[in-house]
Amino acid sequence: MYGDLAHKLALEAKRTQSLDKLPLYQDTLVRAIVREIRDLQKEADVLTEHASQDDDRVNQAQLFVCHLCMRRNKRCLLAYQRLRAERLDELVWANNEISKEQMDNLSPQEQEYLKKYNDLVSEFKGPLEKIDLGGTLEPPEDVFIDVRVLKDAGEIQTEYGVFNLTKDSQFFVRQADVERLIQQGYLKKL
Amino acid sequence: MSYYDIDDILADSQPGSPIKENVRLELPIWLAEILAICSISNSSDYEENDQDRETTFLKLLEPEFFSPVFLNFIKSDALRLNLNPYMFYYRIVTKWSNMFGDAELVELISKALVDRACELNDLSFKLNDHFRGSNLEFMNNLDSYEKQLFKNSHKSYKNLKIWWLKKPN
Amino acid sequence: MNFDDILKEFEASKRPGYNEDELRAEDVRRLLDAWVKERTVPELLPYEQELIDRILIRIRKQIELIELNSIELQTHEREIKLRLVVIESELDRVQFIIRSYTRTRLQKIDKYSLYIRSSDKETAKLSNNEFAYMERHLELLLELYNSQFMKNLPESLQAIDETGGGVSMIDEPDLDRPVFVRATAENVVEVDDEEIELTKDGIYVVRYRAVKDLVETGDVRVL
Amino acid sequence: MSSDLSRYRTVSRTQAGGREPICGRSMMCSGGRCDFSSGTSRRTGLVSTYCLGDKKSRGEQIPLWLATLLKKQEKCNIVVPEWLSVEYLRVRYDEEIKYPSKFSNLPWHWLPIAKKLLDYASDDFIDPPHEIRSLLQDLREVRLVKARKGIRELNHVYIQLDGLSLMEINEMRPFILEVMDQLRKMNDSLKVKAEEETPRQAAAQMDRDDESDDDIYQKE
Repeated sequence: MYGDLAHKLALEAKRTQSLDKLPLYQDTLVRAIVREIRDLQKEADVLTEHASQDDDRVNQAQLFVCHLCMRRNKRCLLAYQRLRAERLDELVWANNEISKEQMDNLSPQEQEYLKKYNDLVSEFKGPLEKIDLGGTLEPPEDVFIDVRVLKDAGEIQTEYGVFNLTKDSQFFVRQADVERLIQQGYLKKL
Repeated sequence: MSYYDIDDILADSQPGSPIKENVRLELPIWLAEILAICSISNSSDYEENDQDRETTFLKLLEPEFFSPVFLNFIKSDALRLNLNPYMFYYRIVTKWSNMFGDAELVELISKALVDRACELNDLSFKLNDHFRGSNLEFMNNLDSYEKQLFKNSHKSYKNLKIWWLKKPN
Repeated sequence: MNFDDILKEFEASKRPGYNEDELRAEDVRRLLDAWVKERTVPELLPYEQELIDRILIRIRKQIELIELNSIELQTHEREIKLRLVVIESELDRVQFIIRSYTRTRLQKIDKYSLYIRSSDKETAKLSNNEFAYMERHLELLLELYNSQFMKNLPESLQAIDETGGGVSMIDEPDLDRPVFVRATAENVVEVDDEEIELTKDGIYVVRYRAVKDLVETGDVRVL
Repeated sequence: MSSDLSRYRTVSRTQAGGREPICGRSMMCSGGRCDFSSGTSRRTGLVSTYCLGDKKSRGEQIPLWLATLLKKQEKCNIVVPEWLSVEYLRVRYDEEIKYPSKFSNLPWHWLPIAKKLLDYASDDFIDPPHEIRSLLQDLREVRLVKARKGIRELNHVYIQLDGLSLMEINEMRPFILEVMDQLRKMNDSLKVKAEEETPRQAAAQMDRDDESDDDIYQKE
C-alpha cells in the first residue's frame, strides 16, 4: 500500500533516536519513497485530466488520497532527514573526533553538511571565544583539584606552569587542564 | 505538535476504522483523518440541514479502544487497563477529540491519566520496586508517553537522592 | 613578585568606587535571571546584548589578569594561588551560565527558525551573530534536503514552510506549555474561563500564555 | 600542549564527566556569612565584586560558592544560618506533622545550602551536624509525601504548591509538567474542534497544492 515505505522510514527514525551512533543512511528506501511520490503525482495528473464531470466523486476521492499519500511521504522523508541533521549538529558540538565507522554511515551529502555546519559553528563561536561554547553544559564543580600521578605522563604545560608528572607525585591543578589525563588513567582525583 | 515529530508520525500510522460506501476498511489515521472531516466540494448543493446526506468521503467508526466496554473498564479500574498495544494512546485520544470534540471522553481519559500517573509516580519513587509482582503488570501496561514519564520521574528522584547522599570530594 | 605585590597591583587596577562594584554584582544577578528565564519559557526571549557585552569585557580582563599573573607562578604553594583560584572559579561559573544561555537560545533558534524569520518582532530578538547563524543553518539544511531527495520531488511538494492542509510545517513555540512560577505581586489571570488569583509568594504551575505578560513586568517569576 | 589560553581551553574542556546532578537547575548564588580566620584574602576583583574581609573575624556576606571555596582552603569559618539548628528544624518538623496540607516555611534554597554547609563546614555548626542531617532528612521525607499526595490534584488548568522550595520543585518538575501538558493537550483538543476552520476550507487548501507561491524556500 502507498505509505508503507514511508512508515518503514519513520520506524527507522524512531530506532535512530534510541541509538548512540547514527545508523547507515537508508539510501535505497529514500529513493523508493521519492519514486512512489512521482508515481503518485503521475496518477494525480491523470486523474486531474479526467476530472471533467463535476460530480465524479470517485475521481475526487482518488485524487484526494493521492495528494494525502504524497504529503505523508514527504513528511516522513523530511522528519527522517531532519532527525539525522540534528544528530550531525550534536556531533559537531561535541567536538570529538568522529570515528571512521560513524562517517561511513553517512551519505556523501550528509558528510558535506557536517563539514559546512562545523564551519558555521566555528564562525558562531568566534565572537564568544572566551566562553568556550563547546564546553560542558553541566554546572561547574571545583575548578582546582588535588591529583595523584598513577603512571608517568611526562611534562604538561598549563597556565600555572610546567608540571612534571612522575609516578606517585601529587599536584594541585586546574581540573580542566587534566580532564583527559584522568580519563586516560594517568592521574587520579583525590 | 511538530511536523517533524517522529512519535506523532507513528501515532498517525495507528489504524482507525472507517467505512467507505458501506465497506469496512482499516486505514491509518493520517489518511482517515482528513477524509473523514473533509466534505466533497460539490456537496454545497445540498441543503444545510440535510443531515442524511453523506457529505464526507467516509465516516469513522469508533475505534475499539473508545468503545463503551472499554470506557466502562477505564471507569472501574484505570490502573489495570492495558494501553501498551495502542502505543500512543493519549495522542490518539487527542487526535480523535480534535476531529469530534468528545468532551465526555476527554474528561474520562484525563481522570484515568491522573490515576495512572500517580501510581506511576509512586513506583518511580521507590527505586527498586517497580519490576516486581503486580507492579510488573502495571509497568507492562503503559503506553509510550507513560513509559517516558516514568523514566523521567524516576531519573529525577534518583538524581536528587544521589546528590543528597553524595560525599564531598 | 610575591603574592602581596600581586594583590596591591590588582587592587590598584580597580578602585573606581563602590558604584562600579554594585553594578558588576547586579549584572551577574541579571545574567542569572536571563538564563533561568531563557531555559524555562517556551519562546525565544530578546537577546541581552548590552548585558552580555559588558560581562564579556570583564571576562576578557579577568583572563588577561590570570595569564599575566600565572606565568610568574612556578611554585605549587597554595597561598599564592588562592586569589587566582577564586577568580578562576567565578570565571568558570559565569562562563558556564553564558554558555548555557547561548546554547539554549541556539536550540530554540534551530527549532523555530522558520517561525522566527517570518516576523520582524521575532527576528528582533536575535543578536547579529545569532541571525547570521540561523540564516546559514537554514541554508545548509535546505541544501541537504534538496541534494538528498527534495529536488526529485514534484515542484508542488518542494516547499518546507506550508501551513495549511494538515500539520503546519512551521514549528512555533507552544505558549500553552505549563511552567512553574512564583508570584511577586497580587494578580488575577484567566485560564479556560477559570480565574486564578495569584497571591504574593504563591507558587503555581500554569500555562505560560496566561502569565506571559506578568513575567515581562516582573509580577511573576518563572522558576 | 599549547600555551595559548583560549585554544588550550577549548581542547582540554571538551570532555568533562561526573558532575553534580542538580536536576536541571543549579543554585548559583545565595548568601552565607563568612568569618575570615586569616588575613590572606582581601578584596577580590571578580566579574562581579565581593569584598572579602581584611580583618580577622569580621563577618562578611559572600556567596555560598565562594564561602565553601575559601572554607576548603581553610581561609574562613562560615557563620551557619540560624535555621540550621536543631531547635528551628524541630519546630518546622512539628508544623509539617500538625498541618498535613501545608508546607512549613523554609528558606527557598534550604536543601542545597544545608548540604553544602554540612559537606564543607560541619565544624562550624553549633549543634551536632549528624543531628541536623537526620532532622533535615525527616523534613525532606515528610514534605515529599505531601508533595506526592498533591499530585492527585493535577488538572489541565493550574495547581498551587505554596511553600515548596526550589530543589523540591526541581525534583517533581518533569513529572508535574509532563502530566499537566498532556492533560491540557487533551483538553485543548476540544477547543480546536470548536473553532476549527470549516472542513471545506481544509479541502480547498489541499487542492491548492500546485500554487504554493510566495515561498522563499522553494528551490529551483
